[in-house]
Amino acid sequence: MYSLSVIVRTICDVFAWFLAVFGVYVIIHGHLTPGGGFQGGAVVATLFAFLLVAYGGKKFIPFYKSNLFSWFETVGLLLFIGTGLVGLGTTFFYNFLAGQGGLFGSTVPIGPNSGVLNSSGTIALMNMAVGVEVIGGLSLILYYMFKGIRLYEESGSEETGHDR
Amino acid sequence: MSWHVHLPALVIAVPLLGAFIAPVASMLGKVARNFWLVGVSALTALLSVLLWQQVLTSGTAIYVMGAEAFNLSLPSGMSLPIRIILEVDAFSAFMAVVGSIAAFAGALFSTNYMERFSGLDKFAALYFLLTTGMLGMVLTGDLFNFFVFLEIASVASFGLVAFWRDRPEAIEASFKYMVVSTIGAMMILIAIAFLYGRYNAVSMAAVANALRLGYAEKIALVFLIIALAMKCGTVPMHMWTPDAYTEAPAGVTCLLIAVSQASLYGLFRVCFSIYGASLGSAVVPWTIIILGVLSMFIGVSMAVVQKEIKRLMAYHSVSQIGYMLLGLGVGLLALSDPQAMADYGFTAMKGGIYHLINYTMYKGLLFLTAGALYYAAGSRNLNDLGGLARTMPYTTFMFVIAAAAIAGLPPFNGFVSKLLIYESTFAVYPILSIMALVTSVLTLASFVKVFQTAFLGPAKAKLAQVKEVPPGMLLGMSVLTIVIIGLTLFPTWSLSNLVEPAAKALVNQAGYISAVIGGGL
Amino acid sequence: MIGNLPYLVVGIIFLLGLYAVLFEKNLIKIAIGVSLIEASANLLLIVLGYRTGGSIPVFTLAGKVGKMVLPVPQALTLTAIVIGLATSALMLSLIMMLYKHYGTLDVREIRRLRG
Amino acid sequence: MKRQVLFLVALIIVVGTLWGGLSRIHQFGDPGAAPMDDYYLHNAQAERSANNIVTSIVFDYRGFDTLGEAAVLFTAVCSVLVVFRKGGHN
Amino acid sequence: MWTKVFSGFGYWDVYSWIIFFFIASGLVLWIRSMGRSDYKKGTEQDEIFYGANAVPEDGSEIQVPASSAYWGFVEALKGYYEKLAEMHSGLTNDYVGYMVVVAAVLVVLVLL
Repeated sequence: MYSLSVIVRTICDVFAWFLAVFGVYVIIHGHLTPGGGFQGGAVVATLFAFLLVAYGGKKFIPFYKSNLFSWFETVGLLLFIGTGLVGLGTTFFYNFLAGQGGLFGSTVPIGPNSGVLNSSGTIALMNMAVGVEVIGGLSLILYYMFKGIRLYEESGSEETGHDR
Repeated sequence: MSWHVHLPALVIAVPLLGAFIAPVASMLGKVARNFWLVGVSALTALLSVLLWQQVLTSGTAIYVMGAEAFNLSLPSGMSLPIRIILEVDAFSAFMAVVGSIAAFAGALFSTNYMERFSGLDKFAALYFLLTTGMLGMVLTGDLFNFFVFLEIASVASFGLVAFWRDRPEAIEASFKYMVVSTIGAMMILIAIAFLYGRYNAVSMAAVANALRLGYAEKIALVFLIIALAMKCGTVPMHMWTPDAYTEAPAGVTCLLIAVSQASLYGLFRVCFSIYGASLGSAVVPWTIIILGVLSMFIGVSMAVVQKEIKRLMAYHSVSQIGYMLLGLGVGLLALSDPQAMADYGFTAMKGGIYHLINYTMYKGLLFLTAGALYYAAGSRNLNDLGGLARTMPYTTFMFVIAAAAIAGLPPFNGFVSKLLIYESTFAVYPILSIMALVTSVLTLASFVKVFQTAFLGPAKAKLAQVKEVPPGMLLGMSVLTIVIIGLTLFPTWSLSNLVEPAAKALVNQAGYISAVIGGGL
Repeated sequence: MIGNLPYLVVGIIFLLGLYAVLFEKNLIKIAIGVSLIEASANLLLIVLGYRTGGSIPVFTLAGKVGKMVLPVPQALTLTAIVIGLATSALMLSLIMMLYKHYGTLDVREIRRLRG
Repeated sequence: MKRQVLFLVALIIVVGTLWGGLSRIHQFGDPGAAPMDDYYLHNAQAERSANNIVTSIVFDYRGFDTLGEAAVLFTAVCSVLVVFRKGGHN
Repeated sequence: MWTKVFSGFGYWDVYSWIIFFFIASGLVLWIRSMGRSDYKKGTEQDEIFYGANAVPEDGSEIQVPASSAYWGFVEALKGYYEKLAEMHSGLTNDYVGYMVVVAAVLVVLVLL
């Protein structure tokens, strides 16, 4: 894939930031507005598809740090299951923060309200964990599937398996 | 509140945590990765055995995810559970023990078997995820949660079947398995949507409590039965089985066996616990029996003509699935009248469930020995092998034990379960047990062929430098061998402690429902 | 009957997907068929949860709250969509590898495993 | 070719019966009594103080499903990395 | 007896089988010990008799390959195996198609 024209790249430069900010907004407000970790993570991950299409592989692959994003994925998953395991004092996945005051602990008035960001306990925490994980996972899938296209030019690998 | 009440959650959470940490542990080097792979599998097996003991002593264990108390299945003023409930009766605990033992043996085997491959950090993660999916399938009491764990197991097995991605056959087998299995999973999801739309519940016990057999329920039943029978490789939906079992690495194949047993568990959980008494007519039991007989005969007759060792064994796994379908189908046929259940039904179910653990053990051992042959001799084609009994004595010994067990030769455990199935199905229809006997004879014939061509015969010049396989693989095989010999020498103990509680729990639909609906605080 | 039009749409999407899987010879078209079946299952879940005149089950800045649609099918569908995404990504990767190995996308050519 | 005809007939039978079953679940737009969903709609905000009922179901009441879902995504990523991995020993 | 597995019609007892096995093997060894004892290693007595021909070095010439084992069985059931072979065509469409066929049959049976 080659990079597209300067118009496309300029528009990509401008809108990439909007994409990122919007995705992070969707992740953080997951317990208040429609959306959540998966949706926001997917929005942020489209940013990489955006860059890949606009700039082409030659510029994108050096820019992309795959180790960093596999760390994103692992850290998100560990935060997610860790939040569940902390609840083991009561039960697995017990929401030990909701309504306790403190972090994400404030309560909301019943019925329609304007929303309190610091509410809903572990739900917001898990939203962020899943968002981080989805950012890492989907962008890794994009990156490796793009690199998979290049496998056609390369020769087969030198792995032998069990042949003697 | 002791920590034992958390066992159902821990059995699933430990391998999942192991999967998430596996890429990190692999950065510390080869030894750390192998230690992590074996250690977490051993811990999972230990937890499963503890869970099984707890269930045997204190009845069906339920665990409500995220509630204020682990057994608060119904919140105040509700008649339906609103949270995901893990419901572990004796059958689930039995399946968890069987699967985790197979997973432990496969992990031990893979430490040496996989060392010629790259990307082993991903292998460890996928292996743990496959274990997690299997254990979640057998432990959960929630229909949609069952679907999620089925998908975890399926996607992990796609990745593992395609692990040697330089072989075109591996990618092809993985793709075919993926297409069939994804469509089956979507049929399960549509059936779950039917049941949810009818009863506004996705908990198995709640659905079973409210179920009245109507048109929509019949469609859901058919979709569930077809998809789960496909997942455990029943003729004529078995075509993916030889491909996937042949192309997967041997340690993974040993675990795929247990995963197919988990699908079988789902099939009988649906038939016995969810529909159960309201199943009404004898159409579904007879369908399961006929599918079982077809699987037995067509699977074994395809196996006789194979000349690739793992493919031959894969067709045998198709035919062995038929025995369990036959035994448990006869039990399902006798479910409605207590007299028939007392006469032959319960014996048939005992035979089927006992054959389930026997099958998992010796078939896993057979696939491990096939992998050992492949590792040592570098070929899976029986025409190229020969005279290996001189150079690989331990592998030969374990292969002989496993082959005798699968062929139903006394005194091995396969004979006991097959005996129970023969004599109970003879009471229903003599032709059924005659088919089972013929299948057993053909099984013995094909394994005599494998033994003669691979292990006996004159030494070949091409295989002169073949050595016995490394100790890790021998340990992995010997775990299953020890289990087989134990089941052989103590059939009474295993029948009364392992099998009979599982069979009783399977026929006891009211107990399964009341553990969630009637129970709680 | 016309009130049940969404169910009809679910059935049509399921039919199209299963037809593509059964009778198309191109791997990409088979993958499209599998995705169509997933879409029909998700649509069925969503359709089952609809209440006439219901609003979304979110309280933030909601006006006067009348009826709300059932929330559980939306949660289940969210899970099912992510699972479908995962399987689609893996299936397309496998198709790429198959094309690399076999040099074709025709199912009739990709049958080394048979008998 | 006769196999294709068999498949076509089977496909028509399956989808036809599926249509019949779909219209028998319940009338569109009228789920009737939905105790489980009404419990969420009435109590979730008070119990978990989250305005978005769907998110409170996804991450709290059915959080275990979401863990499995994240595991499926992780599994798919691992599988894609396995399929496209570089060769050679490590 | 706690060692017996009752199957409704008869029973299975592994320990009596093992005892009988040892008795039978003892008998076999006793009969074998009454055979001729003038066997000497290294003489022509332990050479392979290969139809008065020279025994080839590599064993792969004299071993029956696995693909020709049970040739008569397969030949006798030729029609059956041809049907099975054309049923196991590696087509992905058929893999799904048989599932749909079984689903259709079972739907018709259950709904009737």
